[in-house]
Amino acid sequence: MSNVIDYFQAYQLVDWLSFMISILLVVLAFLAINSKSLIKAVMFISSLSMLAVVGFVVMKAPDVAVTEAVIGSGLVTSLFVFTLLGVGKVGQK
Amino acid sequence: MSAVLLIAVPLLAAFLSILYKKAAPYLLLAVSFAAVLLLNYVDFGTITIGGFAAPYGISLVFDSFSKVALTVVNILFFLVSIISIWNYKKLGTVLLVALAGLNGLLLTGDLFNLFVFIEVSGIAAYIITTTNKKPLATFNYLVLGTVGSSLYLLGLIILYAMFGTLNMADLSLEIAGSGASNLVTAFPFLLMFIGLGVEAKLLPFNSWVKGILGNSNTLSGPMIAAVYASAMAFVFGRLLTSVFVFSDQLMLIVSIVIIFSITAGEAMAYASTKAREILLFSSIAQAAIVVLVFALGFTGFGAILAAVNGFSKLVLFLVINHATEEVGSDEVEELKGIFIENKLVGAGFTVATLSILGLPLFVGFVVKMNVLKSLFMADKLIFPAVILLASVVEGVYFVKLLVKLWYKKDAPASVSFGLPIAYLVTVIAVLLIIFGLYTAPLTDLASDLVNITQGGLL
Amino acid sequence: MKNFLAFVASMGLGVMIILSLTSNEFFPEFGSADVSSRVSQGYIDRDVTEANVGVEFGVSENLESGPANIVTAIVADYRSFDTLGEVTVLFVSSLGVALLLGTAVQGRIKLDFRPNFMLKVGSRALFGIILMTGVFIIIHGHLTPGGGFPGGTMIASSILLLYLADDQFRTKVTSFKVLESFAGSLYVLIGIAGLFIADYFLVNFLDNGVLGELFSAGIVPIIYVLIGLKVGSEISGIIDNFLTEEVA
Amino acid sequence: MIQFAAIILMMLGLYGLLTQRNVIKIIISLNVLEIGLNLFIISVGYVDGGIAPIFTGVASTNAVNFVDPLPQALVLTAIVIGVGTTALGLALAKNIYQKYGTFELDEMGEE
Repeated sequence: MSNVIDYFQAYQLVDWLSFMISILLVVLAFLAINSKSLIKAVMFISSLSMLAVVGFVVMKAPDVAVTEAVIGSGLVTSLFVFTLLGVGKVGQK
Repeated sequence: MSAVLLIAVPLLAAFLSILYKKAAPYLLLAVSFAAVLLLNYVDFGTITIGGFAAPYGISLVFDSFSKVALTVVNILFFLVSIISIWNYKKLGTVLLVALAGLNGLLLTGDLFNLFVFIEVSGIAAYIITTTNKKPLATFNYLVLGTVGSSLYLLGLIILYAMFGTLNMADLSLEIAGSGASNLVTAFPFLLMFIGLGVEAKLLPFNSWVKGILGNSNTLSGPMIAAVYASAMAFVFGRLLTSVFVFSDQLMLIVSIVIIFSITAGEAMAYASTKAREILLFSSIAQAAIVVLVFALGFTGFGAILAAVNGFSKLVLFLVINHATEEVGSDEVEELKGIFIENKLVGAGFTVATLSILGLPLFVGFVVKMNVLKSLFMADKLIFPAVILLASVVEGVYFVKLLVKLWYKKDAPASVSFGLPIAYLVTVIAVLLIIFGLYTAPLTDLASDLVNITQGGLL
Repeated sequence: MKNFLAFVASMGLGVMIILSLTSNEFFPEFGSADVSSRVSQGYIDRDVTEANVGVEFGVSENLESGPANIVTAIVADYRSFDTLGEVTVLFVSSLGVALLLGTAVQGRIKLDFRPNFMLKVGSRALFGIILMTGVFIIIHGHLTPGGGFPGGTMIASSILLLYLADDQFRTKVTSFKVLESFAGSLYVLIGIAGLFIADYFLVNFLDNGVLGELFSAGIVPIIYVLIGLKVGSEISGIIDNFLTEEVA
Repeated sequence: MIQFAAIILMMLGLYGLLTQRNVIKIIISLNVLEIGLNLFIISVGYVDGGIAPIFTGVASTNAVNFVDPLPQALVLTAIVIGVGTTALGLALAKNIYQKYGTFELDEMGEE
């Protein structure tokens, strides 16, 4: 047990950040996959992708972060929303 | 001529063809015909792209193996396009991209570049299969294909993390030089094998095949079953002979997957009553046999088997899909007697089936005979047993199919095959017989390929 | 129950992967990757074709590859062929979307709200700003994070803004086609030109300049501009196809 | 830590693919899988205390402890390819909806 405590005491701010990101990533992914409403799932995947951007920045990959923010989070989400708009599913279930 | 033009020119043509859509089919035919013609003038060797040498930049490898592969795939591609493009003119640009992607698959010597080309040709394939008008089947294919390529990418990244390189030749050197046990590399290799297995129709990763080929038309059927399947077989051959090093445990898993694919494919083909399904299940088994031959180390015969299967399947799928389109059903009972009025096409179809079966007098026999002989000599008795058993089952259902297609009672289904199909089928059948009788060039080629690939990539 | 089993199975697989990676002595632990033993060191030192002379920002001149951004150097120079393939993927998928969703008579999807005056004016103003940002990102792709792909997508998103703010708006699709075709063909043609000038496909045949300056890196900024234009027009095409439907 | 989360994310995507019976949700699962894969690829190149791979006034020579730039370049490619497949998948989903009137695989009847 003391091992575990030592392990966490050695954590610095960035480590805590990455720890939080990891937990949130898994939770958001679970929500995105299991939510019943399609539009909510789309919003969850959008925030998952935004969180992944933070992960990329923490891992010192600014190029990937910019690309994922614009393409993964922005464009993909809008394509999902347009698909749902096109079949009139937004706002329902 | 540099081999990179085989990729660059189709791409250029594809980009230009969207300006004037009507020209796309003609551009496609011109480019693919030029590719077939100019293949003989391509210089052997490693082509460095951007001037950065092998492990750093991307390199393309043009050796005898890729030459055979490119020749087979380009000829098949040209034949399929010239016969089937006229009903699907909209797809001209997509087919140009597919040609570039397939040539890239066969040429590249870089693992990540291979992933890019898998995606290029894969997305082109998804679009080609949308002509089946079964969006659900295409969607299934897309999901499975994407998962497969993701697994391949995962495996390749683990390899990169371990050995720090993406080049195939460099990677196999690094693996050999690092003293890593086969167990260490087993996991990434397994991931890559599964990823490619999705595209190469290996069970249990191939649930897309039924939806795609079971509803195929004269373009998508031959394109996926003949062109893409033989291209993937050659890619497998390249990776299995020059990159993958299988440990005993991994070999066991791989063999089980392959043998499972063969037996399940043959069993389902035996049980099926639809002509297209018989062909597709049998093509699953055929693909698995080709992969097995490569995995056992017979590069030369594997390549020839893949080539022969490609041509035979082109004939089978073309004929059956054309007949299905005219009759409106692919139940064997409805197709009874279609060859009575088309004796020439029927003869060609029969020759192609018998060649796949591996009967004497046909090309398939030469390859199967040699593989079996080498296997018996290597004391690996389980594999020849499986291959022979598969051939027997194949014999039963193919002969049943042939009898029904030739059989006449009162009103045979009437199908008129156009002149191009009849002509093509006849030529391929004649070639299958000629090379079946005159086997020297094939065995020479096979030993040639073995020599090349034993030294690894150029 | 079936879901739970699938969950347990996939999590078990995940744990298996983690265990097999951590027990693998060749797989570096997270954070301890040894860059110097990988090919990447060559991209950092710029010593693939030339001797290692050291790289210094703002000083080094005419290195084998000019971009100050190492990722750009890989994407648009060392492994430019991958990027060509990647542009092709986007190209063919935009073609596929057009084939699947394109119909003879097209009209806009009906939105539930009517855009008011402020929204229209505001979006016109924002359109310019986003467009400029996109262009800036593309042009500075070899110096700062970003480049052709995010920049091109930003250009497309500025057009998307016009779509959302004005329900009468439809782009001239044909002009996009011309732009797309032009940019793609030019990319391949630059590659083929390299084949004739220096015997290598996609070789960097222009002067590389001083590391870190705006006018440096040879053909890399040109390629990034082409990629940006192509990606922008392709994604605009995709968005256009998603936002139109058949008019009865 | 993020590396393990990335693997778990991939497996969650796989779980979604196995259990979801809705076309849109399947594409979402595919996206989760791709995000996890991208995070994993980047994590493979991370170096503790490393610097983002760009020559700047601060990190000005090649002696600086940069993180591995190659995985980042690969992810850039992978992201764009992912968008391509997602767009195509969504277009297919729209076609499926037009044909069957639903996104649920179980409600489509035959096939």
